[in-house]
Amino acid sequence: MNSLRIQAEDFDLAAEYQSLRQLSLAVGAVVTFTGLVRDFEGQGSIDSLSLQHYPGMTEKLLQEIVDQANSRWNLLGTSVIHRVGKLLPCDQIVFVGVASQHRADAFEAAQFVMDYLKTKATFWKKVEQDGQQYWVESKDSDQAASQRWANDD
Amino acid sequence: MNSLRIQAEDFDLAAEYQSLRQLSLAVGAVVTFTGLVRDFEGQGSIDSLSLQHYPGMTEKLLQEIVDQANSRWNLLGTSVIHRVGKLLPCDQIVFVGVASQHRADAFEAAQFVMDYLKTKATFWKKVEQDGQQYWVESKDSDQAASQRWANDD
Amino acid sequence: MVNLLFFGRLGDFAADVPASIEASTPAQIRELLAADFPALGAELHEPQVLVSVNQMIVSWNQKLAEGSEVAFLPPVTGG
Amino acid sequence: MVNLLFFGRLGDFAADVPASIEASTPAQIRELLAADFPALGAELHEPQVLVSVNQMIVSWNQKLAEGSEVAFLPPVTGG
Repeated sequence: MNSLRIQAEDFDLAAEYQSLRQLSLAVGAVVTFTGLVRDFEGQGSIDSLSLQHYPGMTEKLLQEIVDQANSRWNLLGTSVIHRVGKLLPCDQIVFVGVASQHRADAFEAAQFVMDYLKTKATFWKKVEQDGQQYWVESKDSDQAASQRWANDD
Repeated sequence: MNSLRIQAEDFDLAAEYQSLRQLSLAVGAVVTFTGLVRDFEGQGSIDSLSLQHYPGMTEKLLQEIVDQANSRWNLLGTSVIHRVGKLLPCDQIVFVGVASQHRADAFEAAQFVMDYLKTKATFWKKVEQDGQQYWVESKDSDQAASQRWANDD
Repeated sequence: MVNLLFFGRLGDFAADVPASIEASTPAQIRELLAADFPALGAELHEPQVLVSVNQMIVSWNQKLAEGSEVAFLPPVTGG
Repeated sequence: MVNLLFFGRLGDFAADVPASIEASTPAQIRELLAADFPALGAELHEPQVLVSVNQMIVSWNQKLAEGSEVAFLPPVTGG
């Protein structure tokens, strides 16, 4: 099972977890990652975060990322949800869930998908803070995290 | 927040996740790991798994593991639950949840805690299958996974 | 004619840009836009900006077919 | 006297072992038990078996204080 969704609505981690857990008797490990809107360190707290994406292209890229994860690790199921639109502090932004027989596969695949989401998928973030709006720049640490997997090949 | 529990009762992943998520405005990432009783590959499906532990010593070891994780990574909260007693296929065995600002901390700390739980904490597993009982041997791959963190120092 | 899309911060500079344009490569589109919209032109010349045609990242010299969807993409920040 | 605990597969071999014993080191306990319970003795000599005193892993030659809790631990398999 591979489930990919880009949506404005919030998501329910518990429901995603139960789907992954119940995929088969062979599931021994489920790893979930959830990203949340947080205060931006050193810049005070934000008012909102607006997520834009490139419809069509984003879905294609997410599918590629998940296909790559499935070819690199022994997975029983993946679920990826990325929200778009206007989000507030503490809102859920992104969910990645992976089910596998053994824990190393689930941990590594979830990290891989997140690293790629951060650096390869066509999302852009605009922050509103104190009446000002600015676009978030991508971080060098995210580029480095993504590069790590390329070096493994 | 560091929460450590050894219990016979089942646990609710959603409740653990919500506690971690709401720890502070700074939480940007929550990683959860759940281990489940699965069919043992190549040996058919099991009837039950009985988990024994060394009360007192186990709690001390878990506390040490979580303290080490907190000293190695920048964490906002951890939650560890390990069940004991008799479990059936598909039952939840173990939960590790970690909240942090950045995703790498949460991913690595959750993996570290699981690797140590597998190899250092005083739990033993007995399988019942086709009317036979046998103790589970520890796996070389788990020893290797745990050793990895020592090499990082 | 090819259709134009601008994402992220590029969208802020492209409010008055026509939805489609006559051009044979993305590089030519960039030059045509820079003439009429200098601020957007400067942004498009940033080395991190990528261009896609029909949702595939391509080089700036890619030949464009009639009706293609050409998108200008600043560095992404998902997750 | 020290108190004895056996975990995991060792428990299956220790059903008839007394709950406490007079001894000055874990190694001596092992020898005393091996004399009366040879199958348990063989298990305790497996190199992966660890011994703890008052919930700390120690060497087999650790001196034992009166009333200590001595536990014999086969390889753990948590998680």
